[in-house]
This record gives sequence, structure tokens and C-alpha cells, in this order.
Amino acid sequence: MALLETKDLGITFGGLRAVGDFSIKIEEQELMGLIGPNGAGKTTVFNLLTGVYLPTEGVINLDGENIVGKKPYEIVQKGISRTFQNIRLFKDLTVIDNVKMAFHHKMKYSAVEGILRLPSYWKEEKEIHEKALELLKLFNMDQAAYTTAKNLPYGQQRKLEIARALAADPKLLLLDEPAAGMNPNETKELMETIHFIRDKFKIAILLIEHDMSLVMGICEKIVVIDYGMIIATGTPEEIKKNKKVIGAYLGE
Amino acid sequence: MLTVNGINVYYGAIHAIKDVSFHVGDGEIVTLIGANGAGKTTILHTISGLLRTKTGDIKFLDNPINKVEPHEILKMGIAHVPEGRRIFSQMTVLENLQMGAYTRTNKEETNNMIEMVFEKFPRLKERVNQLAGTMSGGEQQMLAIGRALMSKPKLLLMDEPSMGLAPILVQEIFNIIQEINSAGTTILLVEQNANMALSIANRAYVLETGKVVLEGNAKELLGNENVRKAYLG
Amino acid sequence: GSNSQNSGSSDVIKIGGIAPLTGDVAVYGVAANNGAKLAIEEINANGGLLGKQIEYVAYDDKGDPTEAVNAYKKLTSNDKVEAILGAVTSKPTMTVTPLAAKDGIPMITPTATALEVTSAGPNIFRACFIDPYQGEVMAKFAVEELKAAKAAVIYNTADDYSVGVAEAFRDAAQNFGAQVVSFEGYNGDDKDFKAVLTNVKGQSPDVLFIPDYYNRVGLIAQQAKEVGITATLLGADGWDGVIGVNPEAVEGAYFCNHYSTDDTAEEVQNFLKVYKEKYNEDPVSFAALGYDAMKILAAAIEKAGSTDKEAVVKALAETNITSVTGTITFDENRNPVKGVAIIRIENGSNKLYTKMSL
Amino acid sequence: MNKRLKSYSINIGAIIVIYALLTLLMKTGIINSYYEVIVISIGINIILAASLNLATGYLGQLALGHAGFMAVGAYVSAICTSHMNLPDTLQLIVSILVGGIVAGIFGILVGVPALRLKGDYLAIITLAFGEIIRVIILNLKITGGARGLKGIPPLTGFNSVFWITIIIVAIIYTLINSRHGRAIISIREDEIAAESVGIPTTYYKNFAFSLAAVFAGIGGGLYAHYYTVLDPGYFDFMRSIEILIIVVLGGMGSLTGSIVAAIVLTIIPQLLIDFADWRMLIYSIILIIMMLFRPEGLFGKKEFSLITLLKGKQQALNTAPNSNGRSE
Amino acid sequence: MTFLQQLINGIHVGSIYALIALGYTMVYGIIKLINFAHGDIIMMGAYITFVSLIMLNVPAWMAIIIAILVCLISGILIERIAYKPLRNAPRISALITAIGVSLFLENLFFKIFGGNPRPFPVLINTTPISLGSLQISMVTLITIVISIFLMLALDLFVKKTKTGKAMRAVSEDQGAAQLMGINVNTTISITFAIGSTLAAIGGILYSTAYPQIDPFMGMMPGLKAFVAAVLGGIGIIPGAMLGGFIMGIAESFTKGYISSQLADAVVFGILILVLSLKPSGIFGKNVKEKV
Ligand SMILES: Nc1ncnc2c1ncn2[C@@H]1O[C@H](COP(=O)(O)OP(=O)(O)OP(=O)(O)O)[C@@H](O)[C@H]1O
Ligand SMILES: Nc1ncnc2c1ncn2[C@@H]1O[C@H](COP(=O)(O)OP(=O)(O)OP(=O)(O)O)[C@@H](O)[C@H]1O
Ligand SMILES: [Mg+2]
Ligand SMILES: [Mg+2]
Repeated sequence: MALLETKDLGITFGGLRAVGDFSIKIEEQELMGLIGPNGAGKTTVFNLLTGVYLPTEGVINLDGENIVGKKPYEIVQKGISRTFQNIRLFKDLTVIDNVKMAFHHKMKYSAVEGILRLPSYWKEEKEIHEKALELLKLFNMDQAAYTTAKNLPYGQQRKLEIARALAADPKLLLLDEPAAGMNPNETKELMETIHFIRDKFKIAILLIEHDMSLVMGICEKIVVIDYGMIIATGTPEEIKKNKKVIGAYLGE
Repeated sequence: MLTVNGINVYYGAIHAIKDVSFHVGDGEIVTLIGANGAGKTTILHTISGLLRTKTGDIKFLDNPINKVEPHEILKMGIAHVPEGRRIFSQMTVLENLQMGAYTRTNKEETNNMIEMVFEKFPRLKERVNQLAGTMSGGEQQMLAIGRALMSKPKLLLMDEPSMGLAPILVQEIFNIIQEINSAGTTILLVEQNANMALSIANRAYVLETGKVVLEGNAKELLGNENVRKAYLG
Repeated sequence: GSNSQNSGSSDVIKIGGIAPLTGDVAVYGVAANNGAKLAIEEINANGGLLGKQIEYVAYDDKGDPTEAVNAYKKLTSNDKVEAILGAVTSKPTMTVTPLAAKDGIPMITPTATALEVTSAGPNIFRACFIDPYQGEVMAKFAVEELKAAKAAVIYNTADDYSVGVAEAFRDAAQNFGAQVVSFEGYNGDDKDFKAVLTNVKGQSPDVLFIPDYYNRVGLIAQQAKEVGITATLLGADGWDGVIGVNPEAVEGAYFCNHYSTDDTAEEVQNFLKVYKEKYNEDPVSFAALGYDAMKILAAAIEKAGSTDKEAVVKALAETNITSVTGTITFDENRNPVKGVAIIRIENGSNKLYTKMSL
Repeated sequence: MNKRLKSYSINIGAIIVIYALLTLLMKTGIINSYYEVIVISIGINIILAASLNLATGYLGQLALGHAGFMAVGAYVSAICTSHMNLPDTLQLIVSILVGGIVAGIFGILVGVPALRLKGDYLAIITLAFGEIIRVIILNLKITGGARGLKGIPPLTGFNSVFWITIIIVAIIYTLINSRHGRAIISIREDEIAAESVGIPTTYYKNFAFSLAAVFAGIGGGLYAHYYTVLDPGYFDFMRSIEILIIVVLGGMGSLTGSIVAAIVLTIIPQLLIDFADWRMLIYSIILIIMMLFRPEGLFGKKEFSLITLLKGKQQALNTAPNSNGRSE
Repeated sequence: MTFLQQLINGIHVGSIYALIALGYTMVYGIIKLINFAHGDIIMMGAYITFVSLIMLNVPAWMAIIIAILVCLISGILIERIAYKPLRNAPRISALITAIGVSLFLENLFFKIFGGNPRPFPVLINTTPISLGSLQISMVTLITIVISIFLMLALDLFVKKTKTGKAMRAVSEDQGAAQLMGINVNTTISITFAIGSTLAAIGGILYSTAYPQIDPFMGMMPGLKAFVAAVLGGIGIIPGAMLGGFIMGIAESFTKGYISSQLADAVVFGILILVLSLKPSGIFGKNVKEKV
């Protein structure tokens, strides 16, 4: 069974059918790309998968369970986490606190235990503190653990957002234009990081990106949409040659 | 046309721009490249008056502008496509374009400009009455550029216009930039996509942590080994 | 108070005041305070009390019970006053009375009319009538003098003074044989009473009783005219001052008061004159009561011959003086026994119509 | 472990020293009964401000109806006392707890519809609820209507106010520095991002909001049993504003800020009392000037910490949601 | 008949709320500040008219113009002194200074004129027009007509004129607005000027209807008008108008048919109901943030 399967997923805004007949399958540990022209509906797909928008049609099965209608936080707890096209960090909190937020649903101690500072509080807090530092280390950000998030350079903010999404312990990670605003060198570094994450955490990744060097460089499979509809699916090699994709998206 | 001479800019205690000098000649495309946080956006904001210099001066057409209010600077002929687009999300596409022509009094001319923008970006014409905030990232970027063109600037500042655009559009945006330029508008371009930027620019400045570290002919820099390593991948 | 000094010397007698000097009931507090200050000036000018000058320290309570406690404690702990004059409105007064009862300090409120005010302890007195008394007197007046068969009452639900007087009037009017056709409340911070008045008009009463303070009464009377009410308007002591606000609207109305300005008694005329000279405005009943309360207190201290608490309280209980609001003695509940003046508003001024008691 | 112990002992030590000092000063009469009233008002204001800070500073929801919850707590606890007859201290504790719980129930009733709204809409709907609560109190028999309640036994004293204030502030502090507090703060920072990392935002919004109502109710209970008279007019919109001013002036999201601001703003009007009718004019000018000079409040989002102060570090100010003691 | 009478009463109060709400909405629209001092501008308008008429003995039209000018200038000054320095501060700080300004104005007038209410001179002949047993006063008619006229004018102004559009642009993004060549300071000043003018007119009409003025008179109508603005959808001009009328009529009917004490509760209850069903008010656009 595929990790995630959508069937005829769609949403209409007013009269505009932003996404329609959207059916894909993502296998465990798969690295898939979602590309398409601006306004094609890529971010909208992410918003549907994470429960931000309620689809007007279709099903989303995660591990065989339909998650349509679930709240965003419930979907995170079920194993899909994401980053945003426009970075949404907790800007005024420290880097490490940003990461700790995402451990929330994995922790157990109750409000009363927290207030009374029972051993369970100390134990779990210590654990997640170490875990958060470890995670930051993977991204080479442990030095900046106590900097306020908004003071980070843009590229680091993107990385922090990925780290935070990972901390939620997903099975499927959705990345919305992770390389936007990065120069080619930084993009290269990011590619390595994404690969590394997939292998280390053994998770599937679905990413949206307009930087073809990144998409073609790391995705095993690519889905192309235009006007909300899938126009092509295939390996990077196939997509590169697809006439429709070239006409609508890649250009000459 | 624009001369920036030894400016220093601070965010509170943070010294973001250190003694930066450069100039942009009439009819040129000049590009600023540099890593994240190098200070490119800060420089553009300073030119258009949203930020103030501590020391140094900026001259536009031989008039000092570093003490002039931003709205006056626009009237002098500098338009700005800001980073992150900053379109008016509660207004429609059309209203956004009209705002771009705020200082203009001639209605007909405004309408002509709007037609011209629609020609360049047909997607905007399709969505003329959509609230700008609900448009996709790329659509918003087109709107931001279109809006800046509405004031018919002499100098156009562009902050990462290709960010988040589909490859086919990136190509197109760069074509449009060249078009705008050959129609007589001088352009100061900030880009992460250094390859593209250098290939259409006349000259370029490389910025590192608030300082100009390299400058020269764009084509030469494109061939420069250090630049290749650091910015072109 | 603006006139407090940090002298612990014993050549002055310190008297404390609590009154709303700021906030939305400041009008009443300032008037009462002015009256008290005027009395003190007179006493001091005539050689003071027991050969000493009176020093008056007044603090603002904003009409807020919490602030009244602060003021009380400051007066008793920091300023160590010998007696207290205040507070002005009922609720702050009742917050302070249990404390005063415990301390046994002589206390007289010029204007707090709520029934329970003086029940806190034998050292608490007041210079004004109590709410029920006024309501009953006006009911008697309406039925017996004006021969009213149908009475309507509207009152301010947010103000216990208004509620208390209104309820007493309603009950008494029924006892005297009138029919109360309408008994409706309105909100304290309203400016528009037309809705209520429109309903009252529908009942075509002979008299409309409005026990509230003059500033609101001005508005209500105006709007009563606008909706076409022709009933005779009646009011209570809170009305004193209404002719300064909206004389036309209340022309021909009656209200009860502690005194009448056309009383020819020397005390009254002198008070009117001096007050006007000093404050450049006509005194309202709050000012008169503030003045009288101070006079009562001073007389008691004089009589006691010292500022000893118990002696002063005892002297207060035996009060018998004649001042602006009449000849005052206290009953066993330490409420004043004095006549009520019924005032009629004629040609924009207050005319003594009759004197009444139950 | 050692560090933890040390920090606890320093804080507890400081509290005991303050308590002993205040008690001593009262016994010797240096703090006379006037100053004692001020100390008690400060305590009650701290409770109200700290609880509002939970809703407004930490949760980030501007609430303008806090006085409504205080009123519920005050009336309910006063009525409770009049229907029971326990030993004084126990009676007080039971009454204010009942008051607090009922206020908390009102918090949920108000929170469920109100917290679906954002920003100023939330502010205005809480204002509306606050006013409705007041109108209801004004129209009930059991609350005495416009006449209010009188003769409530004076059970509140310095000891009860002191210790309850300490307990409430400590609860809020430890809560904020736990995963639940982080969840509350995440909502302030970015609600959408909070949901996207798995935080049930609706639950935490209601949780924080009704807990704030519980504490406000307890504050109200203490108030009722100190002043012994309740006046519905007291719990109006301006009272909510007064509490909000304390929170903002102290710094939204700073408990120590709320404490300091409660002290300052309780004392200033008392100092101004000698200026009679100039008093409010001066107060308003002070308020404007303070905000113009410190728009983020006295403490911003920082906490003042004794430990760092004692260690003589330069930064005695410690970022709040950070349980592990380091700061930027 | 009572019904119609109550309705007319409601529309009268409602149109005053609406007029005041317009000013609130405009100021809120542009700097997202609940301008608590707005209610006190009403009071100022009334007092200045009073002073000009009684103490300076000028004719009524001149008194009104003086009042409007004084309020307009005060509005601009208040923004410059108390709000402008806080433009980049947390919004709630500006809210607190607004409260400070409100307290300041109230107590300033208290200090100058005392707390005693003053009779407001008759500006409009108050003999009511009778239609059967129905009474409509001139004041009511004039108030309604002026309010509706001003609302329409204002709506056109904001929608059609450049300055109006500039206001909307400034309200969204001051930086971007500057890049369009908009003078942000001027635009904000114009907004305050308009808002204060409306408040001054509102104050005069209010005092004509309830001819008694005191330093705290602005608080209640200010609060109610703000609620009206929110009810209709804050920032939206016809919304403020509709909200004002709904509040006025609801108030009048509750007082007339249920109970005066409950009028506030009903009004606020309607607000809660509307916001529960439509979180951004009746005319409010329910814009979800796009992520
Ligand atoms: N809430 C909404 N209301 C109305 N239209 C919307 C809404 N959200 C998205 N849209 C429209 O749906 C279409 C798809 O938007 P989406 O953001 O998914 O594009 P995208 O593929 O992510 O584009 P880009 O690459 O530019 O980010 C766009 O035309 C957009 O205007
Ligand atoms: N509002 C601000 N407050 C404080 N520091 C800032 C602010 N904005 C930018 N900075 C800092 O100033 C420096 C220059 O930032 P700037 O945004 O100009 O860089 P940039 O070259 O445009 O980067 P990017 O490629 O990420 O857009 C950075 O170190 C940044 O952290
Ligand atoms: Mg997108
Ligand atoms: Mg930049």
C-alpha cells in the first residue's frame, strides 16, 4: 500500500477550480517533485493535504486512512508536516524553541505535571532539549540555537523551517519551494541536505520547486500540474522531454 | 544617473551597509549580487527612501536624495519592485495597477499603461478583478512588476524579480527586463539567479556582508573564477 | 486634599473628608466638599473650635468603593483625623462605615441616603434624609395635594438611590390609594429615554415621578415633553440644580428638598450669598448638606469640649442645631429629623410650595 | 539538578524574606493600615494582571472583558460565603475557589464563540461579554441589583492575598515554561504555523483563556472579602482597561513586568491623591508619556530573574519561554 | 403607533451612532487603531460649540465651523503627538496611549469647565412635526438626513478619489504605499481630519438631541458607535452606517418592549450573535489568510 494516495482530489474557489482530478501515489521514502506554472495549484495541493483547505471533492488516504476533514494539527500528528512558501517561523522565539514546538504532540506530561514540575516534566524536557539540539546539529545550526529566529539570514530560516517540520516526526514531508531566494551554491547544499534527511529519517518527501537544477537533481519522480490538472508524471528524464511540460512550464 | 557614495546604513545597532559606493549610468542594467543577508535589499530600500543613510550620500540625476521622502523620490522617477512583492492584497489587480500610477493625473495615459502591462502579463488581464492577495506567488510577482512600471520610471529598482517564478517565466521576466531597458528605463537589479542577471546586465557589483567586494563588467564577472565558485554554482 | 499639611501639632483639629472629586459623579462630590470647606472657613474665621483651627483634609474616592477605603485608611492612619465627613454617594459610604464603626471614629455623611448607611455603628450619622422618607413624602404629596389618581415612576436602575426612592414612592402611593400605572427602569448611562417615556405616555398618568439627579432629570424632562407627556413631573432632592440645566422642561414640576432658597431664614440667605461669592455659582443641595454636616460636626466637638471620640459621638447624638437645611436633631437611627420642603419650579426658579412631613 | 535546586531555593528564599519583612513592618506599624490597603490592592492587581497576561500577553488575544470574570468570581464567592459557615480561612479558600471555578466556566462560555475571532474582533466581543455579565449582575436578585452586596465578611487579609498571589504567579510561570506554555505562546507567534506543527490551537486557546478567567475570579473573590461591598458599577469596561494598562505597561508576556507595573500603577494614583482634581489629568499624561517612551512595556517579553542577577551576569533579563535558563 | 414612534426614536439614535461610527471606521481602517479618544472629540465638538455660542457670542453657523476646525486640528495633533511615534510599535501600545489621550481630554475639560452638566443651546427649533399621534422632531429629521448624506459622500470619497484609494493602500502596507508615491503622513492626517470632523458634527447633533453636555458625555456614544462599526464590519463605511442603525433600533425596541435595563445586553448580544455567524461583521469580507 502506498504511504499517501489521493483520488480525484479537487477544490473550487468561487468559480475557480484551482485543483481538480488530482490523483497521485507516494510510496514510503519516495522523493517526489511537484512542479507547474505559477498559479497552477501546487501550494493549494499542499494546503489540501495538510487540512488547511477542505477539498470540495476527492479523498486523501494516508496509510489507508482517509484524512479529509481532519484538522491541520491532527494531520501533523498522523504524519504529514510541511514548510511554507512564505516562511512562517515563530519569528520572535529562539531557534531551539521553534524546534521544540514541533515536539509538542510527542510529549506526554500534563499541564498539572508541568506546573508541579514533577519528574516526568524534567525528564521529557531534558529529552526534547537534547533531541532539538541534535536536530539543529544536523543542519549545522546548533551554534545559533539561542538566536531569535527572525535574526537569521534567509537561507538559514528556510533550513530552520525544515528542521521544525522534521521535529514533528513526519512520514511524509512537504516542502514548498525550499530553494526560493537561495543562490545556486546554497541550493546545491540544500539538495544534499534533502537527500540526507530522506535517508536518515527514512521519510517520503514531496517538494514544490521552480529551480530545475534541484528538482531534476534529486527527485525520483515528478508530477506536473497546470491549471490544477496533472499534465504529466514521470522520471526527471521523461519530464524534461515532455512536449506539454516544455510548452507550459520549462520553456526552451 | 544614480550615484551612491560611501553610504552606511544601520538597523538599530546592526551595521548592515558599510561604505558602499557604486553608480548606475543612464540606460544601463546594473546588477547587485551577493549571498543571503549581504545587504542587497537594504541598499534598494535606502535608495527609495524607506531606510535612511547614517553617512554617505546618494544622488539621482545630480540631486541628492538621501534626505528626500520616499513619495518624492518616486516622483523624481525611481520605482521599486520590492522584495516579497508587497502588493495590496485587499485590492483587486486593477486597483493595484492604478495605485502604481498614483502620482499620475492623466487618466488616459494610465489606461494606456494598464493595457501595456496586460500585454506583457496576460495572466493579469484574466484576473483583473481578483483580489491580489489570493493570487499565486508568481502571479503576485507579475503584478508587482506591472505596478512598478505604471509610474513610467526613469530608474527601476528590482529586488529578486525571478524569485518563485516558473522557469518559463524567469526567462520571460528577464526578456521583459531587457525590453523595459531598451525602451529607455535604467535598471538596478538584485538577483539570486546570478547567472541570468549577469547575462543581461552591463555591469555588476558583488556584495559581501554589507561591503562591495568586486565590481566590473558583467560578462567578465560571469567568467571570474571566484564569482563562479561563490555564486554561480 | 489640596489643603493638607504635614503638621502633627495639636493646635489644629484635623477633620477628614471623602468625596468624589474626579470621575463621573464628581459634580456631587465637589459640591459637598465646597459646602464643607465654606463651613470650615466660617468657623476658623470666628476663632475656630475649642480655640483651635480646623484643618480639613479631603481625598478623592472617584465614587468608587475601593478608592473610598483607600481614602479612609489614609485619613485615619496617615493624617490621624479626629472625625470624618463623607462619603458622598451611598456605596462608597457603606464600604467605609464598617471600618469607621470598628474604629469608633465620629463620622457623618452629608448626602448618602441609602437606608443602611447609619446601621453600621452608633458613630455613623448623616445630614440628609433617607431614601424611603423622600419617596413616601412625595407619594403623600402627589395623592393628597395634587389629587393624583394615576402615577407613573421611572428610575435609574444602576443607582441605588434612585431605586430606593422609587420603590418607596410606589409602595406609599399605593397605600395612599393611587394607582401606579407604570414603574420602569432605565440605564444610568443612557441619554435617550424616549422609548421608556413613550410607554409611559401610553398609560396617561397624572404624575410622573423621576427620582434621579438633576443632570439626568434635565434630559428626561426635555424628552418627556418631546414625546408629548403632559403629566406633572415630580422629583426628589437630587433635583436641586435642575433649573441650572434645563429650566423650561421642568417648569411647573415639584420636588422635595432639604431646604428652600427662598426661605428667608438668616442661615439660608447668608449661605446662599457667601457660597455664591466664593464659588461663583448657586449652591445645590449637596453643597448645603456638606455645609450643614460640617456645622453639625463642629457643634458636637464644641459641645464635647474635646476631640475624644466617644464624647464627640455622644454629642452628635444629642445634636440640636439650626442651619441651612433646618433645625436638625437625630433619631435613634442617627438619621436627621427635619421637615421636607416641597419646591415648585416657577418661571425658571425654585419656589417653596409647602413644608411637609409624614 | 543542582542548579535547579539552587534556583528554587533562591526564589523561595526571596519570597520568604519579602513576606517576613512585610509582616514585620506591619507589626511595628511602619506599614500602617493605609499602606496595608495599598499592599493588598497591589496583590489583587497582580493577580488580575498576571491572569490577563496569560490571555493577552502569552496567548496573544486582546481581551477587554476581564473585569467581567473578576465580577463573577467576586459575586459568586461572596454569595458562597453567605450560604456557608466554615472557619474563616477555610471559608475564604472554599469561596474564592468556587468563585474562580464559576468564572472559569464563564471563561469557557465566552471563549468558545469569542476565540474563533481574531484581533480586534475578539477584543470587542470580549468587551461585549464583559458588559453583558455586568448587566446580568445588575438585574439579578441574588446579586442585589444596583444596590450591590453589602456586609460580606472581611475574610481577606494580607496573608491570604500574599500567598495566593505567589501561588497564582508561580502557576502561570511554571505553566508558561512547560510544553503547554510553549503551545500557548506558539499561537501568539503564528497560529497557522502552530497548527502545522501539530498543536491543537483551539484547545489551547480555550484552556489559556478560561484559566485566566479562573484566576481573575479568584482575584475577584479576594476583592469581595476585603472590601466587603460589591458594586456592579465597579466592574465596568474601564476596570478591564485598567487591568490591560498594567499588562501592557509591564510588558505583554512578562510576568515580572506585570508585577512591577501593578505596583507602579497602584501607587501612582495614591501619590496623586494629594492633587485632588488634577489627579486624573496628571495620571493620563504619565500614561501617555510612559507608553511613548517604552512602547513595548517596561520589560518587553523579558523576565527579571534573581538567579542571573545574583550571579552578577550582565543580562539579568531572561527570555521567557525558555526553560533551560539560557538567553540570547 | 407606539411601534412607529419607537422605530423613529431608534433611527434617530442610530443615525448618530452611525455618524460617529464612520469616524471610528475610517481611523481604524487606516492605522488599525481603536481610537478611544474619538468619543472625546464628540465631547470637544459639543463644548467648543457651547463656548463659541455662549461665551464668544458668535452666530450658530460660525460656532459650528469653529467647533469643526478645532476638532479637526486636535484630531491631527493627537495623531502626530500620541500615535505617530508608535506606528512601528506593537499596536496595543497605541491603544493604551489612545486611552491615555481619552482620559486626558475628559479630565482637561473637567478641569476647565467643571463636572456640572451645561445646557446646550438650542440650534435647531425643536417643535416636533406631528403626523397623527406620531411625533417627529426637526432634530431627528436633520440628524438622519445629515448622517446619510455624509455616509454616501464619504463612501464615494474613499472608493472613487485618489486620496481615498491612498487611504486603503496605506492601511495595507505603509512602505509599499510610499513606493507608489503616496505621502503616508499626509494621508493619515487627512483621515484623522475627516474622522474628527465627523465626530464634531456628531457631537453637535448629539447635543442638540440631548441638550446637555458634560466632560464624560463622549464615552458611551463612543463605545456604542465603535460596537456599531464592528457590527457592520470595521473599516467598511456602509457597514458602520448599517451597524449604527441596527444598534439604535435594537436599543429603542428593547427599551420600549422588553426592559431598559436589558438594552445594553441585547445590543451586545446582537453583536455576539452576528460575530459568531459572521466573524468579520455584516459587511466584512471574510478573507482567509492565504498560506
Ligand atoms: N483562498 C483562495 N481564494 C481564491 N483563489 C485562490 C485561493 N488560494 C489559491 N487561489 C488561486 O488558486 C490558484 C492556485 O494557487 P496556488 O497558490 O496553489 O499556486 P501555485 O501553483 O502554488 O503557484 P506558485 O508557484 O506561483 O506559488 C491561483 O490561481 C490562485 O489565485
Ligand atoms: N529589519 C531588520 N532589522 C534588523 N536587521 C535586519 C533587518 N533587515 C535586514 N537585517 C539584516 O541586515 C543584513 C542585510 O539584509 P538584506 O535583507 O539587505 O540582505 P539581502 O542581501 O537582501 O539578502 P537576501 O538575499 O536574503 O534577500 C542582514 O544581516 C539582515 O539580517
Ligand atoms: Mg505556491
Ligand atoms: Mg533581499
